[in-house]
Amino acid sequence: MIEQLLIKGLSLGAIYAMIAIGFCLLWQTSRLVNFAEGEFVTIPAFLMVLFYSVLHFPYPLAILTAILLAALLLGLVMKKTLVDALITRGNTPFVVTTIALGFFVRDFLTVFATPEAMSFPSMVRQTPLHFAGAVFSSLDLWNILIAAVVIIGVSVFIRKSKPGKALQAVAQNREAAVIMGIDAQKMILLAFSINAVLVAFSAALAAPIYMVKYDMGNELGLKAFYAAIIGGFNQVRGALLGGLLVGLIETLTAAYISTQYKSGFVLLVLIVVILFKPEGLLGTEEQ
Amino acid sequence: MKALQVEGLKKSFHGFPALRGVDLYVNEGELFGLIGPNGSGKTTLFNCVTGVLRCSAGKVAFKGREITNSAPDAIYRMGIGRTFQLIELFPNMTVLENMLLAVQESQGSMLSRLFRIREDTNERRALELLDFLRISHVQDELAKNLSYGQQKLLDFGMVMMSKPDLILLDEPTCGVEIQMRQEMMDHIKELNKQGTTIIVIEHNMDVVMNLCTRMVALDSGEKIAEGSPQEIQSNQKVIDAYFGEEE
Amino acid sequence: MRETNPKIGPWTLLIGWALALLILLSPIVVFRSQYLLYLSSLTCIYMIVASGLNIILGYAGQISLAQAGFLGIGAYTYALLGPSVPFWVALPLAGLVCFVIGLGLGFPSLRVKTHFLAMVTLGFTVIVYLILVNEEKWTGGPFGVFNIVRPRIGTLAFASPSRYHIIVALVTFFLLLLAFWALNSQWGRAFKAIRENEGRAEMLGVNLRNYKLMAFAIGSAFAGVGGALIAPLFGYIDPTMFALGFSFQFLLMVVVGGTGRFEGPLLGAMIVALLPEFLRITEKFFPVIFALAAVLIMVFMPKGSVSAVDWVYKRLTGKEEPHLTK
Amino acid sequence: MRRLLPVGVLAAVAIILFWAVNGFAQQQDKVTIAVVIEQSGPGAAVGARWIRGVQMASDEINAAGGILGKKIDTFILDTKTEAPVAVAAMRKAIENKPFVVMGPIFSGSTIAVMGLLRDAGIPEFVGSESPNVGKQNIANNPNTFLGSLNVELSMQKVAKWITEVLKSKKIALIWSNDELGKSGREALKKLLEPQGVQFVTDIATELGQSSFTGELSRIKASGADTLFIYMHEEESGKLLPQVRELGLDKQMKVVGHDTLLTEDTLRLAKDAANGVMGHVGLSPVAAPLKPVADKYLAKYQELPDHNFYKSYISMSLIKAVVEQNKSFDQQKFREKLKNSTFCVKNYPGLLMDVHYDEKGDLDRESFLIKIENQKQVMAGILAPLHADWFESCKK
Repeated sequence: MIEQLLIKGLSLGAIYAMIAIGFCLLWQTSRLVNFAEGEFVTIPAFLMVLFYSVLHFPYPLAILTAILLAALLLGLVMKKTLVDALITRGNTPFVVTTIALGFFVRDFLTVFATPEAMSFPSMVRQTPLHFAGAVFSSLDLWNILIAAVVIIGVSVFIRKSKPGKALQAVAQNREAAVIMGIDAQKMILLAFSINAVLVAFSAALAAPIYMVKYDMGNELGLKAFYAAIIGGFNQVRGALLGGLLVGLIETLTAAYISTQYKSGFVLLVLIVVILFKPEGLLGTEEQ
Repeated sequence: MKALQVEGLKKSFHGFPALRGVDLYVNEGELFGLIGPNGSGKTTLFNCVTGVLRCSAGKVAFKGREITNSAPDAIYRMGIGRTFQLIELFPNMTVLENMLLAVQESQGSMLSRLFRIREDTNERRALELLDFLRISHVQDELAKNLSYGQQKLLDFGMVMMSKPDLILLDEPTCGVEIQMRQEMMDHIKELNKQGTTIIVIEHNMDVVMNLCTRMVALDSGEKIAEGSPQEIQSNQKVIDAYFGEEE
Repeated sequence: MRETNPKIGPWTLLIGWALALLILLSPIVVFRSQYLLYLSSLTCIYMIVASGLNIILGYAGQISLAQAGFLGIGAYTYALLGPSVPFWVALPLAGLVCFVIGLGLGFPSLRVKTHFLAMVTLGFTVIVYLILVNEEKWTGGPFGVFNIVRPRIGTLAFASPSRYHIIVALVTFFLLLLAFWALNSQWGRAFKAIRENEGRAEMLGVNLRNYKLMAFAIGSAFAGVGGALIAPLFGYIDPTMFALGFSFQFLLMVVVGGTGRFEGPLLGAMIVALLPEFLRITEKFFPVIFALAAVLIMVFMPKGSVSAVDWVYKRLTGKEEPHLTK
Repeated sequence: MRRLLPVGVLAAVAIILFWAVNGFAQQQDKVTIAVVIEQSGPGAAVGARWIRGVQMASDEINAAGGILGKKIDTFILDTKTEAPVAVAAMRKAIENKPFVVMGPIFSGSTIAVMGLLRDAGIPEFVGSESPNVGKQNIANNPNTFLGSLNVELSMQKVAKWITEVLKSKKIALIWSNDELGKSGREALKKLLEPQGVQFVTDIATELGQSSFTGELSRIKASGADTLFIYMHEEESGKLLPQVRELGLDKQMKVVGHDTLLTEDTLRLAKDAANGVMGHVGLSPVAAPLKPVADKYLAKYQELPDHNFYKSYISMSLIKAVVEQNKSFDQQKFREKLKNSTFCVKNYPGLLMDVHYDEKGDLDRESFLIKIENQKQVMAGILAPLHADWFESCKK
């Protein structure tokens, strides 16, 4: 039993991790926290349904278009509008604004799209796999795989590529980076775009399990947020760890401790971390 | 009895020492100067004395009473006020409010503050001070609308509000235009004559020289000289430290 | 723009508050419609809760997503004490309970800020919800509590919507007056100082711990009283009424109205509770419009929609509108 | 821009005030029926079907000359699936003096508003299946009438089926931790435990929950012979594929009630739903309900769910009662409905014989449904709980 719990927990955690890493990039570059991150997952999910189920694009094309469109919408448009308008006023106004933005997206989709949940096919055929007494779906391995690829891709991009290095520089010391002639604004835009791609991918992975619905983001966004905080806001690897942890915690709690207080248990862990190690398990202190 | 007594004060950030065991004392009613090149630890010393930073080691005593690592608000209420190198005001509160806030916490209990102890006396004093600093005409402006010089003066006025026995001034004249600078120095002298002990951090040598009676020079966290302005001026170490900085 | 902050004379204040009381009570005579009376009572309650949040967010500058949780605690305290305990005991008790819990919830605010604090308070609301749902033997679980009676003081019953609105209006008036008093006292100044520049405030002798905790406690207590008023208004409560979304709504109320302005949350509450009624044609779209408006207001009018009122005032009188709190 | 914005706000306010109009004109030659229902929020989907039921029925009735010659005139108010809004909407509805109110569906809203209607003396038909609705009704003077069997009554039938047909000994129960799931769970336990049926696992799930691995692993380990699912459509739709994935459907019988077998669930669960069995109060594949289902299908390109039938049948019932009374007196309406049986042979619109008791709860036939290639298939008919009540209709 434990094996499959672990695998399931990881495959969930992988999805959370991808979103959580998005959080971190935003925070590192812009010192902003996006409370609409959940809706940032919902939007590409709806786009996928639009392209695949309504406009009948071929599956891969639908996913691709959705991801690109998401990157444009949640990256460029977001940066040029809300971020530019609010970044000078610090984090709290942005938090409140994105909360409002979340409301807007949800209400908009209920009224103009549909209030009902829609199913969306997974990237791979779901065949049950048996391994050491554990039963799980090919989908789980696929989730872990994709997430791993994407995450590694992102971190390699950050470490090796020129813009990636610049991004890091901004993340570590904004002022210094700016003096070194790095365009912080460009980097923020870059971060938002990467974030958009990450959430779009996670949407593709989450859709088959979560179903595409206007409020699918609520849970995802929160869990990813827990993950980012638990793991450490200023460390990509922290977010990764956090994501996996949250996935495991909720699965194992449900199995062994309490189903009724499941979501409460994750929260307790979160609050303990916030109060006793605000920088997160792998995070580093910020001055 | 000494107004301020600092013994073997050490402070390091992430293992990097900013103060390496500084000893100094300030007499009652003295106008004391603290000089040294950038990064020599002057402001760090202020922060340790006012409780903003925890000292790694050493003792700080105010009028013989040990105050090492007490809370900033407690230390302020004991009667140590300070101004800041970079201005630290309450931008969206009016000048008068800024002034009144500086004194309210030193009077009455928290509960009594809820029941609005009458502030006429404070207000009168605030207005007097603003007059004395020649900024009473902007008393109802929001602090953020003041000019840099006016903000410096307000900062200075706030310190005087609660009649502290010891005032720490962090570069009071830095960034202030010349005639304003002269005014500032007159204010400081005036205040000192009224019997307040004052410690001034100053970069500008001539300012300290004509202000202070006794001073200490710091360099990279260590006391390198102590004495009258003349002694300091002629002290080789000090000269090196400053030239060293200029190179 | 060079803002100043003119003072308000005592007589203007007196008249102003008298007027406010009249306005709060007016629905009793103005509205025949039970429905509009109900809406007015609801608006008043929203005003209370939002004003509470405004003390925490707008004045002390600490974000809180716990209002829904406290609203729930207040409502359940009142509902579970039941008819056995007289109204004028149950009401303050609900407030007191939340005051104490609020003190506790204030402690995280001493360690963490902005999004961390948001998460802690959010967690609080979720956990309250879970307890309400799962501890069935005390709370009635998902079935909620039925037949919550409206107060009767002595032989006088306040059952009818108009009668009950009298109570709601009076309590609202009293609490707003209380908030006004506190915010204009030296506490209000200390709160604002903490919001503006925490470090400097501390170096001017402001005891951050006490003031932050007080801000949280008062704000939460307001939500608690609001809950105690809302329970008999509905006559029935269940946990879903106090879920997280409600906290966000109160946050938006304050922001849309005007953060850190006394009249802000009052305006915000009216917009949320009353506007949809007048926007009959767009009823279905109101949530969308409102959310969008909230975003736009955050971007274009950081001071909230009260700044529109200020603008009008300035156009009419040519003077700056005096702020209600110093 | 900053200059213009306040102007815009002012303009908006002006327009709003201009729109401020109250109340609906009430014509004499019409009978007003208020529909207070979930149009937005989590209940939007079921609410939409309820509205369709009302509209289809009233169109047909009006086409056939209305009730006692009066045309039905309906207006709809949204509860946003929030009890406070429901109360507000209901007060507004009451002010337009409707003859009957249809809705709401969610139990929280239902219980929150039923007191108002009782005081106003306006009868209502609700979609809620909560046993508490009946309990809140003043005994012997019910004002709120359910559109289908309440959970406790349904569970009586289900329990009978489980013990006598399925012969389950060990049941694993998974329910949504809200009014719906919990009332079902309690009813079921109360009925089955005395009969020596064991509840080996008893698992609560959250609304909107998506991953059930932890829960299902428990069930897998529990060695139950039957898995009883009592969750909302959406969650059931997410759960079933995961049930299949773990191979639970091979290991034990997967059964449920209403929500597990409706179109919404099937749409989400796809082929994972195949083989699931359960009890359904009102099913589009049941012979008496089929014709209406076809009409619905033609109109909306989908099969109706039980909420559609609840409102559709209730509307016909209103006609039936009024025509028996020959008057629109609401007190008489209540009296007539209480403790009486209405037969399809007299009122075809009812689709099935139905009986209301003194608590406003109804009793009627219901159905056993099996899911085969993602469609409901009739697996049997469950007789009413009180056969004697329906004698009159037989002859």
